[in-house]
Amino acid sequence: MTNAPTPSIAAAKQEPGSALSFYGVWLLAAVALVVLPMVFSSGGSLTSFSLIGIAIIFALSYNILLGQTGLLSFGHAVQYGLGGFLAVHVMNAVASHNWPIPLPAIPLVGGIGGAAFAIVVGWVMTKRAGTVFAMISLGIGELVASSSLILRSVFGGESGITTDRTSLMPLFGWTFGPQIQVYYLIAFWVMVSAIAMYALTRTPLGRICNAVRDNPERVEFIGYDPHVVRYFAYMFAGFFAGVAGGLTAINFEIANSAYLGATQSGLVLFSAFIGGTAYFFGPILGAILVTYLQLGLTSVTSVWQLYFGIIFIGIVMFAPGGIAGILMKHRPLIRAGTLRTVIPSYLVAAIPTLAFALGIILTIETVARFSGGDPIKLLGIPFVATAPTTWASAAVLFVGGFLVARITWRRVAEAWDRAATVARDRGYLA
Amino acid sequence: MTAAIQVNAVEKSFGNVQIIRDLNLSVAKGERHAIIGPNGAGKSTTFNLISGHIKPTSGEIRLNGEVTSGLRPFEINRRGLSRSFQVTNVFARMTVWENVRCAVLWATGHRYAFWKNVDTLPEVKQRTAEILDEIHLSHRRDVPAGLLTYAEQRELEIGITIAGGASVIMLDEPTAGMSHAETERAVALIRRLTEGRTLVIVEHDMSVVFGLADRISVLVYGHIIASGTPEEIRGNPKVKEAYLGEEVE
Amino acid sequence: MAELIVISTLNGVLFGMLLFLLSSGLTVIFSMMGVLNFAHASFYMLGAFFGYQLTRWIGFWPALVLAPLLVGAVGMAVERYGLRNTHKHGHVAELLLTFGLAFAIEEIVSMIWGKSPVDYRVPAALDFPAFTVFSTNYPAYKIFMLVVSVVIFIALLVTLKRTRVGLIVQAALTHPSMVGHLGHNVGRVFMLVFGVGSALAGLAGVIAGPSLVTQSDMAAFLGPILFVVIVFGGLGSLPGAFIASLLIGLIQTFAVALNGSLASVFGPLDPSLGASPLTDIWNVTIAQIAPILPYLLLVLVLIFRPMGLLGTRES
Amino acid sequence: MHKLIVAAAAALTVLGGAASAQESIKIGYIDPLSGGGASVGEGGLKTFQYLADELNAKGGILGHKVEIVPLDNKTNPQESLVQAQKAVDAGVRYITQGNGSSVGAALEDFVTKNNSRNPGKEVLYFNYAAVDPSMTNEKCSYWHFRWDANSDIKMEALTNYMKGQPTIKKVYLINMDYSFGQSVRAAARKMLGEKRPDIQVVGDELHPMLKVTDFSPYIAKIKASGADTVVTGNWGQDFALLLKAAADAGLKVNWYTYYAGGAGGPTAIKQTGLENQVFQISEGVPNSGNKAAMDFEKDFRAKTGISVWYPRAVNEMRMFKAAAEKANSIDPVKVAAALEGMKFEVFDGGEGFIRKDDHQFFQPIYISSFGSLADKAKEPFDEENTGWGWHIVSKIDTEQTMLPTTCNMKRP
Repeated sequence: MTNAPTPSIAAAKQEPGSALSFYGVWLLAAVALVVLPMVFSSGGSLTSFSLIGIAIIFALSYNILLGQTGLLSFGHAVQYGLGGFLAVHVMNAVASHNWPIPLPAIPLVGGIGGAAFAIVVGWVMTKRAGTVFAMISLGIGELVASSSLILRSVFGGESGITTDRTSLMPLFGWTFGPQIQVYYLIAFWVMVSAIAMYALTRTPLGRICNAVRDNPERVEFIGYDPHVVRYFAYMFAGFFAGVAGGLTAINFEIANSAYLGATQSGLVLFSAFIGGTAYFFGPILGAILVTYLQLGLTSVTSVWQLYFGIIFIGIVMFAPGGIAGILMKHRPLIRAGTLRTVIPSYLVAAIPTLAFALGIILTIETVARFSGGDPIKLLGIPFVATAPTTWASAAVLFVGGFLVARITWRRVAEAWDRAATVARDRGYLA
Repeated sequence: MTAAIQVNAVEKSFGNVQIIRDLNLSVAKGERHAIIGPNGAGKSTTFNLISGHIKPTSGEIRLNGEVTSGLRPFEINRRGLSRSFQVTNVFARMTVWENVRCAVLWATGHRYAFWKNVDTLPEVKQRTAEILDEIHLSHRRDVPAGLLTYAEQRELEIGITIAGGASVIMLDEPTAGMSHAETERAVALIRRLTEGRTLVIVEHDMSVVFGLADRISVLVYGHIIASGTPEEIRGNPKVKEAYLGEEVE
Repeated sequence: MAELIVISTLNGVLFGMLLFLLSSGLTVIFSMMGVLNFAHASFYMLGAFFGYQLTRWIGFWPALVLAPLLVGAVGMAVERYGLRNTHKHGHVAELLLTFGLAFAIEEIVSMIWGKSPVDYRVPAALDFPAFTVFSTNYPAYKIFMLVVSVVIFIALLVTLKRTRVGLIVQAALTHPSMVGHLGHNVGRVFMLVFGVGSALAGLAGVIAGPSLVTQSDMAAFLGPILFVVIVFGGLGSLPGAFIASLLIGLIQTFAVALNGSLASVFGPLDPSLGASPLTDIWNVTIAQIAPILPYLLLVLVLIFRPMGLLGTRES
Repeated sequence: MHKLIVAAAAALTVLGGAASAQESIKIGYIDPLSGGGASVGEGGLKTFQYLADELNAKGGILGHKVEIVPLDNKTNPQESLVQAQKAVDAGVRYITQGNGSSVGAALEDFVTKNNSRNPGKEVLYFNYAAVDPSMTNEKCSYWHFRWDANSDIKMEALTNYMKGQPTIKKVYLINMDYSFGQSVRAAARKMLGEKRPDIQVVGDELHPMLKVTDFSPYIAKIKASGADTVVTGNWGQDFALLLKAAADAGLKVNWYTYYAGGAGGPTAIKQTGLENQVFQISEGVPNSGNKAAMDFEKDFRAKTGISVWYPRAVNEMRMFKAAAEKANSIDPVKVAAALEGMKFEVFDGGEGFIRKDDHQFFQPIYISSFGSLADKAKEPFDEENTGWGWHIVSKIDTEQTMLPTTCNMKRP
């Protein structure tokens, strides 16, 4: 919906040698997924990796709507949750009838659940884009989440429906009891889904989705019905959200109404946007970061929600292209070989910016823990919230960091302009 | 022989304001037809009616003999009519290449396909490359359309319009805002690209109109007051009256 | 029966007016700036907490004036230093900014005032039953809320229709881009409008705080319903929001008053059928689903009349 | 950007840092510490931390220090499972939780599965407030112990009291529409029907949970029904708003509640002026008259700034110590075996015990009413600085609270 002229997904294909690096990236991702649990083998990391994997699929599926087709949804968790519920019910049915369906096939069931809901409600929902779609998605989200508490026989009330993933038939001796096996199951589906969703962007439908995002009116005059295009996008997004929901159901062995709720819908919006919606890999970065923060931040500070809000506001204001946008901005500079002229200014700016960030953190924590709580540990230094020295440090870091950072960032901008001009002259930047 | 476009007694009102009154227009197949008229005469509205952007209040529009009034724009487009816009209307965040390619996809039968790799469709690739060549934008193929110069965007606009291979092409002020040299280039381009097709064009630049058109219709206050060859229009007193006002009396 | 109808109507009107008080600011902001302000309910919460704090320091009546002004100032700062920079990235970015802001405000409020409800009371001057209908008391404070809502409605309407700023707002509603070209200091007008909108939310907070629960999650509690009101009434339409507030208030109140379920109309299902979605639907009463009716309404309205009751544009 | 890195780095150290002192017993406290339920969750956390300090001051359990690990679950079952897994990964072998039966059910299922899949790494779940009866009936688990009376037990106690109150003639039930509210309503109807068939249930309302802003319409219905007594399991803002609407409309009835004493409840009662019209069913009352309990209360209030909401948490922690000492081990399997059937002198006096059949703790239950305190010496404790406090109206002995269970316990 924004008309900012950012290039869409990698046009890199036409360059010689890029095919190799293209497949290389996917291969590298696959290897990383396999190796990760061997490097970080603690139970905690396994749990985190599993959740991050699910979040990646969910965020990518959301980006089919927001990044690819320009549909802002406030109710994406509906498909995710319904996929999860269907998966749980099917797992229970499979277990009780001893059907020969192994656990790794269950996410597909979730996907079908998500897609089925999208097929049913999608046609009326996608009639219009923009605010109307956003508000309908909000309304549908609230409706389904509330109805799930009324239709107890299906959704099990607020306690939800539980299942036992080990009661399905084992596959190659794997029972999927241990978390490591579940991790590999999730990793497999992350790979499959990511490849499928990437492939989708390379199809005629995927391209037309982008056209609909950029200019739905014009699309009508090249033979396409934008409504049908949006409907398709909604279905695919629903399918992959359902896959993510199915995996969540396997991971937690429970599905409950919280899966469908606004929190879940908000989180996926956060992930996709923070990562950057203009590039395929953006939501992956966002999902990793947001899940990580969610897991980690809640244990270090009680006011994690405030940090979440501040990070989000910061991204919206200063980097609306998300992390991926920031990274990709540097690509022409790298190609033109002018990046090194910018790096020193970055390094200079990093110090006061870090000080400013520490100032914010110290200020927030001081307020939060003023009336009691553990001392604040920052870079290994303990600060006591009630001590005037802490207040002074916070103030110095905050104000000083801000003032100096502002100057250094101006320098960065200047260095950037110079580098970009050179890059433009060399033909790497339009 | 059926006309490419046949407009019969079309009326269009917005609220109480009647914009188009008893509009009758016939464009023969293979003809280059220009619509001229003073500002606010309803030229763009006529375009919007024919291309399905808005629906007529009453009357009938036929494309190659088939009734199209009441159809949606994409349905009309699929029946062989393609139009451009007065205000540049491209896919800003997509590259030039992708802009044109999107316009090729439906016509080459790929529709909503989600099982084909768009990069490996030979006829799509070939056709897109041809169009880019024709509109002289091959060297800009990987630039996002939003970053093109104005003249380049106008050329891209024409490229998107003709890419689907429609038999009837409608161009809404294709040279508006262009310099003299750019205009000449654009006219040559239009002439070449619409060879063997039906062309309907709205234009303010009279040199373009009289140089390009086989026939001209003059639209005043939502009504066609004259239709004919450029010579006939030049000599028509009603046209003079409309353009020159009371002075003729 | 007559008793229930009279009382439900009264309750519905009272609740509807509270909704209007809350949504008026949102509507004003949307009509001028096209921004769906997700943080609106957070400004309402700020109003309630400022009201509570100021009431303790200087009393309710000064707080009633001061707290909304403070909230308005916060809103203006948000517009000046946040939204204005985001504007160039489009409405989605603006909306997301307010989305993040809502998170931050909630946490800041709970950092300062804690997470438990605060003891914010109805001022003594208004703490008496105004009148009694069918032996049910109607507290004077609720009548006060009603009066304030109506006064605000009329004041806003007059401002929008009769004053110069109002004319600019009206123009912005139909021709958003023209206003800037006409040479108005759009920036300052925007800031002012956002300030006024926030102040209205703040006023709603000061007034609603004592009557509802003043707690750090009160924003999340009321947020979504406000969107229902303004979308249902037609985005940017003040009379639309007024009518929608009343309608939603009445619908919810009457739905609660009704005990009907499919089971009560057609008789209970055969128990041998067992538990199924059908039995769930069969036995649910209208009263049970009352609070989700607005969302149902929202979805239906958007499908069949996307511009809402009195709206003029779709997005 | 840099801020993100800092935060992520901070998070990394937390996730990776499982190493800790070997000797301490870590109890994972999984309850909301942010979001809507945070005010309740924080109260619980203070309680457990106070109790841990109390134990540690006396040398801990078998020489091991007790450490409470706060884990924020945002009242979300899914998040609770993440936190539980995180805790287990970090070496926590005991978890305790109370808010939300949906969370409780999820955790009960979690420990059951975890213990069957990871023998030698068993985890016990101590439940101090999730009261869904199914947790000690059809869904019961050997690894779950509940110190709070479940909602059916409380209703059994309450109806045993109401049986002797001839003034109660017409009862109105209003509850939140979720499993707890529904079990309150079902139990009330069944038990009242058995014990006082003459009492008329004139209304039976379920309203959506935490979604109602204005309870006036409900109050109008209660009024129209002519009820003299309302029974409700409402809590939090659904309780406060309900009372406010009742007071505004001038409704004069008696309120029998489960959670009037929860955070914000006393403030709401005082605000509405419903003196001695609001009753609560609980396993303990601050002004109980039991000296040890009242001394505890006094010190607790001084140190934490809140009153003892959870006498059952006191029972839980003290019994944990007793069981570990009885088993002479802090191994969860042995502690669980020791807890089964264990008898214990409860916080406010009198004997309670853990029933072996379903791991439900049974204890004396009190009906108390909220109002101004006449004798400050005998009843020194008010609530939330309102000046009002709880008086005991009736005590129901342990035997009077016993209900059969359908639990079919699977023992390891």
